Amino acid sequence: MVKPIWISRDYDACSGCRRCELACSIHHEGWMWPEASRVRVFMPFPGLEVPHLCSQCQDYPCIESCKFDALSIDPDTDAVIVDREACTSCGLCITACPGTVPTLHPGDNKANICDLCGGEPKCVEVCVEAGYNALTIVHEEPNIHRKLYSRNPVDTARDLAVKMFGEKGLEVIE
Amino acid sequence: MTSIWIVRDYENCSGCRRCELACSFHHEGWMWPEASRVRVFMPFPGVEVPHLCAQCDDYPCVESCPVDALSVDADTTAVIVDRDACTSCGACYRACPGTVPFLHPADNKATICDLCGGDPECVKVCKEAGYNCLRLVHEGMSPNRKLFSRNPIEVAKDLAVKMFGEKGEEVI
Amino acid sequence: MMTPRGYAGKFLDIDLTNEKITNTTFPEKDLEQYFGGRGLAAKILWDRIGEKWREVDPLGPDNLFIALGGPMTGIYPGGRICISGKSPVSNGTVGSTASTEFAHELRTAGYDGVIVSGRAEKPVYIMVTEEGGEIKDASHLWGTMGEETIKLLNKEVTRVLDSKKEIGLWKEPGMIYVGPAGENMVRNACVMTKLCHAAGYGGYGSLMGSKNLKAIVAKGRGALPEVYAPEAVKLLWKRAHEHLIANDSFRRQGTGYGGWSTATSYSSEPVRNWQDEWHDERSFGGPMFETRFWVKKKWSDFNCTTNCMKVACVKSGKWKGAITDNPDYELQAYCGANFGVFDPAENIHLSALIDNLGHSGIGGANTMGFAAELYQRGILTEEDLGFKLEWGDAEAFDKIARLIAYREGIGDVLAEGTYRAALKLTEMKGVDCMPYAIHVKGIEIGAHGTRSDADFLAHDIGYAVNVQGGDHTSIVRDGYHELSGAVFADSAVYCSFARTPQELIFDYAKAITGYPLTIESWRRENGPRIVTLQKAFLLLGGPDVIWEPIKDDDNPERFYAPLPTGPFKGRTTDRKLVERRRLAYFETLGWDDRGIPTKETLNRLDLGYLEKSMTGLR
Amino acid sequence: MPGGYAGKWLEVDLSKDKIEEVTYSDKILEQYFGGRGLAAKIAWDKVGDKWSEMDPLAPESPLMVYTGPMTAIYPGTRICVSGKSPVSMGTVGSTAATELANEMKSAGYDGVTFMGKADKPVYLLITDNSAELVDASHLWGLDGEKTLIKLNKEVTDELTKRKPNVGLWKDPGMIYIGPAGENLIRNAAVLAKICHAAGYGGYGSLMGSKNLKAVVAKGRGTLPVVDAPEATILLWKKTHEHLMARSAMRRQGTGYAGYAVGADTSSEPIRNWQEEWHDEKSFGGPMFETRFWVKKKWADFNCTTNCMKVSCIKTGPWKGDITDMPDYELQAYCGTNFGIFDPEANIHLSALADQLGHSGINGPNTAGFAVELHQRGILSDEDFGFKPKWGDVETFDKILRMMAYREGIGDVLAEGTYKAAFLIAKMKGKKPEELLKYAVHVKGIEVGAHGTRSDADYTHDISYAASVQGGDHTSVASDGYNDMSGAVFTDSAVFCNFTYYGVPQSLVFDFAKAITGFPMTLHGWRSVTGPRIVTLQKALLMMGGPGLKWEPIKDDDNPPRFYEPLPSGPYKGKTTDKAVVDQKLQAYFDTLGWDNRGIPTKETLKKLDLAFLEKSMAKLR
Repeated sequence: MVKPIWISRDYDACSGCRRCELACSIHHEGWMWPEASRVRVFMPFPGLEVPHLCSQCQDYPCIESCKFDALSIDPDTDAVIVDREACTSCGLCITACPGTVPTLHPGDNKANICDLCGGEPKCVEVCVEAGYNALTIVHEEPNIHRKLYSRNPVDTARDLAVKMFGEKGLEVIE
Repeated sequence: MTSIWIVRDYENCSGCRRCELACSFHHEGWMWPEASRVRVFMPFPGVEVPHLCAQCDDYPCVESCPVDALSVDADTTAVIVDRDACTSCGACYRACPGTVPFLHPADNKATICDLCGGDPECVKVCKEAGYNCLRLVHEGMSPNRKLFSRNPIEVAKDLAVKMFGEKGEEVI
Repeated sequence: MMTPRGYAGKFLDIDLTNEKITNTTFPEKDLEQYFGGRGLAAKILWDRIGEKWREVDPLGPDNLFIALGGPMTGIYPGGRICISGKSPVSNGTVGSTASTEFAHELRTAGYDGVIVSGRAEKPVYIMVTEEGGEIKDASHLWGTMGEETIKLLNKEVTRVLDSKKEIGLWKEPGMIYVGPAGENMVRNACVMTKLCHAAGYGGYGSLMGSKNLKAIVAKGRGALPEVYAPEAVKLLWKRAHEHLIANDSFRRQGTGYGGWSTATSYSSEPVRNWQDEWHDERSFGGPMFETRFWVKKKWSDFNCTTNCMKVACVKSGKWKGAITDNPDYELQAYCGANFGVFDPAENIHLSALIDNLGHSGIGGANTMGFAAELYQRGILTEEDLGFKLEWGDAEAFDKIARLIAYREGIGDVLAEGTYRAALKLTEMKGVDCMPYAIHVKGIEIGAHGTRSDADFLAHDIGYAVNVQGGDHTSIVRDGYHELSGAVFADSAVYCSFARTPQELIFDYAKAITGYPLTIESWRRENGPRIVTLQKAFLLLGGPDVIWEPIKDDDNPERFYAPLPTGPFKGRTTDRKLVERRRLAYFETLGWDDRGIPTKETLNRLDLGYLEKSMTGLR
Repeated sequence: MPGGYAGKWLEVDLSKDKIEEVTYSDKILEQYFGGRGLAAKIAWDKVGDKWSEMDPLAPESPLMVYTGPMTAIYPGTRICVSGKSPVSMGTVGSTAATELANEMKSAGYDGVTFMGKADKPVYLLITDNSAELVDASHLWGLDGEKTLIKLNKEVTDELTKRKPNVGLWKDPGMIYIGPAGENLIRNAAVLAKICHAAGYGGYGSLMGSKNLKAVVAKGRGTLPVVDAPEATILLWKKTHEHLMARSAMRRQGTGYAGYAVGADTSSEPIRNWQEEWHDEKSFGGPMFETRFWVKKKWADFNCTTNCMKVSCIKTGPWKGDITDMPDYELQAYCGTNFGIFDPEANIHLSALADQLGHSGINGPNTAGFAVELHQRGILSDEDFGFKPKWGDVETFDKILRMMAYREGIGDVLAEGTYKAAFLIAKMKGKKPEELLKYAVHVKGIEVGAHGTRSDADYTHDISYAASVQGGDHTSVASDGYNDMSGAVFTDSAVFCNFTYYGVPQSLVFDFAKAITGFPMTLHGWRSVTGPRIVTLQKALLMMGGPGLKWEPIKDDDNPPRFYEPLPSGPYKGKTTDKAVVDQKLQAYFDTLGWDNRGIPTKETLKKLDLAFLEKSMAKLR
């Protein structure tokens, strides 16, 4: 049985290779499609690479916000599942998400959220395989910290910038 | 067996020093940090530097030994100490650009990493713990190795600046 | 005497007054009964001070400063040193432990511990090598902050060692030291190690300061002590590490994710001197520390793969250059939420500052929060302080920390610790300050509240009946289960975060020592013996404070006020439950209904030597 | 449309502010692929026989920014910039790693051809199936870092404004120029990602001449559909396995080479190639790594080689300087070539060259050349306005700035090493030869940081001498057959050659076949496609002009310095063998079906379907 899982992110370790996006889109779309990937690596300044994906907030504000019950929680993995038929592309889930993680799919314009590939996330597979371990799987009960990873990736990059570049980091993102 | 070498990725060292324990288990049969062929220097908290033989391509230690107590292992390219021949004169550690060899706390003989014959225990425990600070690579000799044979305090000074920025210049 | 397995076999006995250094040993029976660390220190204290306890000033030359390893130190993952002596804050004893390379360096130098008596004329430090101990001048170190102390001592000692014997490169020594707070005998100051590790509870920093002892450094080159069953220990060592390595959330988050979640989820974090225990400040979440400040995410002490530590460094802005660990949850709470400070950089700075001053990030910060509440209530004024001490003002807390460490102005009063400062300020101001003093038996309470009853650590009698007062690392449950926990870990001396199944730990202990010990025997005999001895000391107390049975075996008053906010709003600690469980606790340990050990218990635990003192109290 | 192509190209007339979509026939694509090959063909189509008369910096000079069919799908995303080179007068397929390439493809375009000149600074913004010119006056004059920071924000904000409801817009990809390009420094680079450059060819000045500050793209579509998707996905996985196994590259990048190439293979430029050996341990990889590398595995889109490492100076006067590693080329050219062996100074000068928009190879080559002229007494302190010294950071900091802003002697040096030699000779009343012996270039293109004298590096005898891209170390000639499936292929398929080496060539070609569906073979590339591209480039190079014509044979040679004996190190006394060069050059011509002066024969042109060149070549024969 699949247990609740979570994808841990170690921003410092991300190389920016974006194979996670390719693996994700190959799995979900059958082809390489970075913008349709459920994980997107933001890189507002070279060296600052921030994988951005659903962090499965304990209180799932996106699901709460959906007026059409198009979002639900996968009982096995804890992932947010999108019912693409029910989705009206209203964008409420996007606004409700503290990190603006969901996107409207560039193809069908439906809400696009990480579904953990049903328990074996492809992004993690390729990231671990490449020895980065920027994305790794954690088996643990939902916890309150997850919500804090749902954060605007540019804000995250601002913090990361200071850690990496010191004071210079304050200047590299406008 | 091809020539092997232990990569060191200083930032990844947690300072847990299991490498020392594993090394001394293997060579001494018991926990003995000071007899370990790898020693983790930590001149300032957070700045940890595993210090071990870097297998310089010109082996100055082997060259320096007046009694031929040191030799290069044909398989692994590790430096092997003939403890019977060693006179504890200290020529090897003085010749080493990083002062890596040291006199063993018990028999006072030159002590140098022998790569455990090809399967270094330090690497195993480091990897097992997910640090990957010490890793094994199979590759030919490189002049760069010699540059890892460096006084650990000097290494720590550089590392401190990378970690702490300007503050790093003050801490060691 | 035969060297018991797992022990280096000898202890250094140092009389600073007479500059006399001797080696000493203890009977095997003492070692089996008290193990090391917390237990053995208590026994040594009784043997050397005994019935004169009440008269001995903890900060006078008659007190002992004891730093002990235990049989498991360095061999079991998570090496620690245990500091003890008559506590300047509780007047009892505390087994106060800190992670430090000093512990195994001491043991590889051939010593299980150092017992320091008397008082040096001028500042000194003690250097321990295989050749024994040496008393060295520390005048040039006196007054230095922690960071500077480490740097100077590292260099100096390495040079001395090199001049004694050329071996190639000498690796740096292990050390424990005090900062300005300890030197100035700030009563709840810490014994520091490794920049940001502290033996905090008990106030042993001031004890070191009172002896003019700046530091003890050790460098050994021997193997760790031999053990009873080496092959078994090797296997258990591997097995133990497997458990630690599997502790993924500790390794990822340390305790540094606790500052937000403990408050938010459990509502048990000190906020503005415990006026609140709940907050939902996302700015204070773990990822905010991690992303911007954690420059090393897996950091550990000797022989530990738990990696609860993360090196944090502020790289920009006003507090640039502040370095500390995490901050771990306790300092996140006490130097953050407790000050109303919810900015990670400010929290890191205040934690690093208090560490550097050698003050306690829990105890000292508790006192600072206490002062801020007095300011809030108008009891302390801008005139008293010289500045405004508003919640959330990091600058102000920076100032008050320094005032206390250097005993300047009002700092001189606050330097007596929360309890004694409250007594004094009540007198000075004519207003009852005691309700705002969050301590138990003079020991400021760790950052885990009891009111929500949701915290994973502390409940009803957790602190109230604890022989180490507010010490959150040695929480009481029922007088039985916890005795194989902290009481054991502090006596075997290893880190309680090196978490493995208790069965494994006891097998480990047996394989090291060869003693026929069991979990049950620790819960029924060794543990109760140590705790009962500590309780006796605590009851004897003095000279300035003597705790009143029952009345002082209680939580601070604030813990009975309803929580004002958050998901557990209105909830509080149940006084009736405390009373009932307190009695049950006494009973389990064989103490009378006022918590005084009975004669039968003393006999059963081989503590007959206490009978005379306890009779006087019954 | 064959697989791997988005299927349309943009043609932007900057003078008329006009943007059109164009397509190319399957035959053209099969024959020229993309990038370097296709750019040469389109350049010919646009200019043709008038090539010799056209000033590369004139409005009618085309500028190509092309991907290839393998771009972004094969690991190691890259863009290829080309056109008539302001330094060689031929064409160079100048590539740089940048997200622009994959973003452009996702937006539905394979490339852009720029014509004309904008009347004020602009940038091109490409979005899904659409493109527009945007005013860039506010960006003109900005250094690389600031350009990137501002553009990132500005474009993201604009896209969010246009389409706010899709969630967060991810940052766009871009190439841009710095002050050096704007001020038409002839060998200036086109930059990307603060430290990536399409350096060879001087296309930074070509962009500058068009008032084009940047090209920015953000696409939301898929990467182009391929001919055999399942095979492509399997090959993609397999290729990454090869890349991930390259542990030395992943660990050290090329940043360990500044010491090793000097010490070991003795082929590193030192003080303008007066030496090629040093044993300065201060300059070793670990010294960079321990103190400066803040990210040790850094990659571009779809790459696991991780040859890059982010370096940052944390203290001192250059605090805040950020660059990649520096990679070997800049370690050498902004380090040893200046007589500088201090990692921190090297990082600073590399970052400075990047920020100014210089090519970190070519610009510093010119700077080194200038300082040698001073050493030889040809240039004086007064010419510089200060006393230039080897090993002095200030010296080179100043010269790089003076060049980028065309100040003082910098205005002359801004013409690139070769042209500057003539200008200075004239200034000083000397014969050009007296200066050209210190000019280390081949056909106007300054030589990369790999010497030929020790013969111990990968560059040998005719590597540069015969190359249609002159001193370009990424596209060296070997025998006119094996090299055709190397850089000529990767620059046309457009992916990084660091993701090419270490992967079996058969795998790469299977990958190309699976993507495009072209019935291509390794042999076909070596004997037909590659030679077609190179022969076309050669023709354009020989047509040259205006005011510059390369002389066959005489200019198909190494710089004079490469025939001086090495003065130091393990290879002391060794030098490039002129007899071998002569002999291999003839063999090279022969293999490619060029005559003994290196001019393509009529038969060859016909065989390669290049008959359109016959008229121009006939004139040269």
